[in-house]
Amino acid sequence: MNPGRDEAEAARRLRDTISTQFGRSLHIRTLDTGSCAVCEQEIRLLTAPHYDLHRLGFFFTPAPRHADLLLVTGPMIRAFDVAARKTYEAMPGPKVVVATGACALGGVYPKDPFVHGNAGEVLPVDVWIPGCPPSPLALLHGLGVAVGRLAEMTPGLTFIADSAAGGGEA
Amino acid sequence: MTPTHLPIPASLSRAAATSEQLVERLNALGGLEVRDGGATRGTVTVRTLGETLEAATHVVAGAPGARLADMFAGGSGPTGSGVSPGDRVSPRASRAADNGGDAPTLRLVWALESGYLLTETEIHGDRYPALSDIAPAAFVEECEIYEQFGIRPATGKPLNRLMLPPHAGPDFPRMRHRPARPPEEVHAPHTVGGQAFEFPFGPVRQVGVESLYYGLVTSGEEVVDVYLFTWHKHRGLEWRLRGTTPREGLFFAERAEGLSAVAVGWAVAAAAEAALGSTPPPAAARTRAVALELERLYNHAAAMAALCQATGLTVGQSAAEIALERLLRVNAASFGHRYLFGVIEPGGASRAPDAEVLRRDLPAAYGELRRAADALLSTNSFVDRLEACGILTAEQARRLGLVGPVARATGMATDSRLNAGGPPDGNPYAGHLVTAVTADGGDALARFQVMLGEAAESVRLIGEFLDAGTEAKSAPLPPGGGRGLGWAESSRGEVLAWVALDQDGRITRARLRPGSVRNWRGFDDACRSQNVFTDIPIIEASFWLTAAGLAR
Amino acid sequence: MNPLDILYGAAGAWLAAAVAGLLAGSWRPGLRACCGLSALAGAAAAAAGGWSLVYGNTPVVAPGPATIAGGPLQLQMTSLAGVFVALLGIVAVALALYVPRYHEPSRGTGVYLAACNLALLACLAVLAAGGMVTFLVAWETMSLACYLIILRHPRSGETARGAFWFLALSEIGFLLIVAAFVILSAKTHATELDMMAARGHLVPGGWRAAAYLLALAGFGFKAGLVPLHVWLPEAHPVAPADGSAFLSGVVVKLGAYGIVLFAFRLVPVAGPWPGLVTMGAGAASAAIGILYALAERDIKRFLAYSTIENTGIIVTAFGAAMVFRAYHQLALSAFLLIAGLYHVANHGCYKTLLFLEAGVVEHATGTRDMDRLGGLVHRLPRSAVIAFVGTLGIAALPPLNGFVSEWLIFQGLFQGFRTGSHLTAILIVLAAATLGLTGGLAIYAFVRGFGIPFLGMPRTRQAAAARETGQPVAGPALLAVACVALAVGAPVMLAALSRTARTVTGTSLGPLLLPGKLTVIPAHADFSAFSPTYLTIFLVAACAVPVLVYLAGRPRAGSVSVPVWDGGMVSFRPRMQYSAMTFSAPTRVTFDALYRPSVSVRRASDDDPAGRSGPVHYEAQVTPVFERYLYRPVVRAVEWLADVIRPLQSGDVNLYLLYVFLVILLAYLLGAV
Amino acid sequence: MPLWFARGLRRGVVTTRYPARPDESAAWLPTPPAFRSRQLTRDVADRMVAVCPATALRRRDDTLIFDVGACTACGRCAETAPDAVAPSGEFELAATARSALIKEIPIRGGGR
Repeated sequence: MNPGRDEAEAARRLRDTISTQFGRSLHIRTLDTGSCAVCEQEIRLLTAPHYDLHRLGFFFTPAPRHADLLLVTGPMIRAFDVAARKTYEAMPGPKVVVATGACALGGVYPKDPFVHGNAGEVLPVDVWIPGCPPSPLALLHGLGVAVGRLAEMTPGLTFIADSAAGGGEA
Repeated sequence: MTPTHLPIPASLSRAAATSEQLVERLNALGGLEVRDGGATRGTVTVRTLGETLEAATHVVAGAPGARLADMFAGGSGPTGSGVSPGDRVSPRASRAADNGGDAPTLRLVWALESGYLLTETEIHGDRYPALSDIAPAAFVEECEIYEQFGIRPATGKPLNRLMLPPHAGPDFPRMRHRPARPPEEVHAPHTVGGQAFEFPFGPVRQVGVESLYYGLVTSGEEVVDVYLFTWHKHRGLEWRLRGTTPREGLFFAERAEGLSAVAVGWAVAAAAEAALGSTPPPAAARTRAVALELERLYNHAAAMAALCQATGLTVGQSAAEIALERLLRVNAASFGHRYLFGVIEPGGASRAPDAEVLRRDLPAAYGELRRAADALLSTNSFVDRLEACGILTAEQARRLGLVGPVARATGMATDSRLNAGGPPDGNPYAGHLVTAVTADGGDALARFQVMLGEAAESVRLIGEFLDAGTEAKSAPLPPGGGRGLGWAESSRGEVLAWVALDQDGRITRARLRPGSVRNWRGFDDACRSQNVFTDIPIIEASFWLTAAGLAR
Repeated sequence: MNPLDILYGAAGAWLAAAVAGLLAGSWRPGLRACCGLSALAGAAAAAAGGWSLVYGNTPVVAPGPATIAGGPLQLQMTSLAGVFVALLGIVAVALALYVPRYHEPSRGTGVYLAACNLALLACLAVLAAGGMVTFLVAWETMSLACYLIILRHPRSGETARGAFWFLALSEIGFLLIVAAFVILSAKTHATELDMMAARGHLVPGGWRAAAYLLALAGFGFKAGLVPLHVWLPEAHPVAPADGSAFLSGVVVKLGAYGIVLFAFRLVPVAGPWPGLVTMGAGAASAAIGILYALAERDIKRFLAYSTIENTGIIVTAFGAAMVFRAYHQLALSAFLLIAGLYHVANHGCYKTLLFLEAGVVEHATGTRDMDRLGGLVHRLPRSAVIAFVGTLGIAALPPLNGFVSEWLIFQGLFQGFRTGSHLTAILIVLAAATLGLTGGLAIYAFVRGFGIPFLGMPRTRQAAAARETGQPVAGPALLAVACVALAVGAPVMLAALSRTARTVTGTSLGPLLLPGKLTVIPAHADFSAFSPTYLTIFLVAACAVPVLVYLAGRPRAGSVSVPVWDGGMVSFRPRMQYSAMTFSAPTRVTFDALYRPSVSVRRASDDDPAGRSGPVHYEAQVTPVFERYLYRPVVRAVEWLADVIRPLQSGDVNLYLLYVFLVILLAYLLGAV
Repeated sequence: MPLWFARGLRRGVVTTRYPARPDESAAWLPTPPAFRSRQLTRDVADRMVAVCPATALRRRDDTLIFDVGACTACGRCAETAPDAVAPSGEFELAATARSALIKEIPIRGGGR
């Protein structure tokens, strides 16, 4: 684990990035593509008092129209393709896709007729969070990484649709 | 809330009599009790003829206290024709094996007052008697068996779409490959006629919930019917388990319904143990029980948080989530995993709880839960929303074969921990007083109260098991093949698993039936019972089911 | 030269059109000629009607040796009738434009068109009648011609049933009207309407009331006042579209004409209560009509119930005018009369329009069931725009004409306090409140009436296959123009109507209008004022504001357009749209006591609660309260009576001879006494 | 509601300070294994590859390829070879490139 000072520095930078670039509100939409319901439980706990995601400026939104970040869980079931793509397309740019948990990273299910086996097969994933399930702490860390990625994608914060497409090749 | 104490010894003797009587009556119909290697261990197995299947089902369904727990089909014949010693099948080859030529065997698992009764019937042709007319609970399984095996009830009633996605072609993997008939011929037409319309909801729904499609058919005010689609969560787990060893298979089984990982894992492990005639060491069995009770405990806390969220009581949600997080941390501190994955292994348990941590932290965490619950029960705005919401009657629960808190909230004292079938050594609950907490409202409040009562029981049982001693120990599985039935009581109700192992100890057919599979069927009826839209999240939270468990 | 002279021409043209129709049979050019003549007649009638608004009443004439039912044919053109004649003319032109495309020439088309033209002629005769006998003969002719119109497709049982309801209730109404006329005629010793009016003071109070109530009931059958309305929802759906348009646009209005005729011309004031009764009947009809409309899926039945609502509004205005007259609030009385007449004109235009469009929809899709339509705005774009104008009008939304007349009626009713009687004031305010409820429900009903068939996705294959080519557009378009003109030209229209009101009530509403400023003041300058013209201009201009804002603030950078977020479903399906009945479910629940719905749910799982969710079917049938609890007992009684007297008709000659003998004996005895 | 307000005050703050400060609950989390290069032999590596249910391990010659992303931290490799594997204790693993999660561990424990 890194020394505390670096941590504090990292946290400060994270908060700064969120507050300056996203008006203190980065909105997250979750997408279950066939998880076993445990990743969902951990994501729900992010808003629980112990982790309180809101203190960092993150919020959950049920509408992908308002979302900046897509948190994908599960091995990307083939029957879910359409919904996954629709959700991604419904999000305005700039947007990041965060693959969450071992299933979404290709760990549990191999590629077969049921599943793509990897969130990256369908969506342009920007950040990968390992873990089965990733604990809320790991999720917090991953969201911090995602914010950095989002900030990279939007130099000078020009909200141009092309920049989303530019960020989509990962 | 009326706790029903069912001392195990008494029920044991009574149930044994029932089971014997049933077997006698089935034998009169041409049934044959199987005791040799072809039997499913862990249960009484009766082979019935295809011609008398209907009559046999009538006999068992009519027996007092009998409940259809599961129905499934298998590719191999009842005498183990699919398994021959020395015929080593590679996992992949076995998985892809086309069993289309074999006559599938239909197995019905009946839960009696104590112990399970399994009937098996070889089905020739593609039709079998419509058992859902006798035991309505069989309907889901009829749909599933059609999708996986291509055989269907003889009445030709339309079936629901369950797991096969609408676009699944003939080469979409199934348990038994057989070109699919045009689904519109078989699947119930999904239409809404007259003056109602379908309010579409999902599959991508609120944040942090599973993907699930509800079609709420409504006349504008009342909920007329609910269409429930989960095929976009079907991961083909039973298909995946073929050709794996029980240990490999357990890894997937735990992920069938991650919030019941211990219960599903235990059921599969117990089934494999039963198939091979081994029993886990008693201390390891107690380890399993501690893990199971911890799992039930955190699920009840999570259900409480979900209920608060559904009723819009954010402070209550926070209080419940504090309790939930503390319980999960107790799990992590004692077993090394917040959701207790990897605790169960075939033959025993791979990890032992840190008894000291449990004794120290669990009471505090449970105290948090208890205080939050007390505060909730004295909050009128919360209790009023739960009262008379999503009512199910005991009759409905019995007909639909509901399990777990949903069934117990209607007054049915069904709890598979009370079921003393199987080897007594492998049952850590034998010798402990297990209380089936019941309530008689049948509504969301009753379910909530049942959950609270069970949470208290879980804490007590954990203490007793720790006092009796726990250990991470496994009895190695003996070589050979066989069939076994295993079960465990998850927070959602009874989990059943049935496995057939070949001589190499590899799974040729595994059946997983998490509690969610049964209870989602009650969800439709609960939604219809004169509820309005805004009650549905409350009903969903009070059932606390997973789509993952239903779709597997 | 006076308006009557033009009307002779119109009548001649209609007669010629009727003959042409009869001769043409199913020969297309002949039918076209028939329609041409009819349009010509309509234009003439419209001109004459408009003129007579300005001209005032003509003297009664009895042209030549023509006699009718043994009496002289007496004709007169009044300013009051002018409003209706003008409406009749416009509707006739619209129908003539509509018919050639709507009716595919076939067996019976010629007869049907002949009946239509005869009915138009009869309506004109009713309005131009200067004497009692002329009026009654014309009235009965009109009823019979309408009966023929409804019976266009006599094969279906529903048609026969609808036509029979119409005829039966018409005849009962006719008897009541005859009775009313006979009372007046007997007491005033006159048959000319002018004479009757002039000698009105000779009628004793009780007879006045009796005559008025008989007339109210008699004309109420035609106007569709609840509970005398049952023929409307039965007859309208089965008649051809132009036939139902004519029934709703003109025939029903003649009922209102009759009520005004008796209330303001023939029967002198007999205290406030006849007015209150009229007003109450109107308000009740308005509310019940719109509530039943909300429970209807059949477009034409829906429109028929809406007609009941609108005549209710009109009759409420007339009733309130009577009440004010009884309290000597002559200005307000005249004002409400004007408002009511204005609503007559408005409703005649937009309801005719909507029925014609209902015909277009039925033609294009083969169904009138709203729950089988949907998405027609993309398939019938011109019809949709025209229907939208009509819908805005009938929903009384500014800037269209319905708003103007309803606003005027409300302004009149709100001044109920000027009667000086607390009870009356409260009753008038109650009527206003009922109309307020009605207005709100009407908007709701027409959001549904337009939205369900025209917006969204097609619910059936037939709706998806609808095409506009070959569908009549000109007729409804003319009426849409009329609707807009009635809205924008409201001050002019009101100026004309105030002349009518002066000829009827003798009160001049000098300061009512400020034509220079295009502003309307409801009778008393201290109450309120508004300008429909400016309102229209303002609203149209206001619509431009968002467009301008968008154009000014349009993002400079490129934008991406993606489909509507649907929760990740594979696709939206038509079954996921509001249906007509679910849209109105809140009223169905609120007014449960009126509807007494009987619900039937069919799930595939009904035989066993096994969670089988196959096709779901849900029906909520509204109990037809009036038919079941009012008419059915009457029908049963009549049938019972028929059973009882059947033995009289035994067919035995000896028995008949006995009857003759008994009658003669009775005559002798009576003569002896 | 006052009841809940009082409860909240009495309950105090439970919120973690992470990421500003480390959180002590992280110590109990299951974490992917860290491999001791010196204790690894090809044989040990093969046995670990065979038991890994998540197919997170592969061996290429004298390199053990470990996909942290696929790892479920089930601990079966540690059961197989307790000397060669220890929990890494590392949970902050999120990466912006999938390849960054794939580690190559040289096998140095002799090439039997």
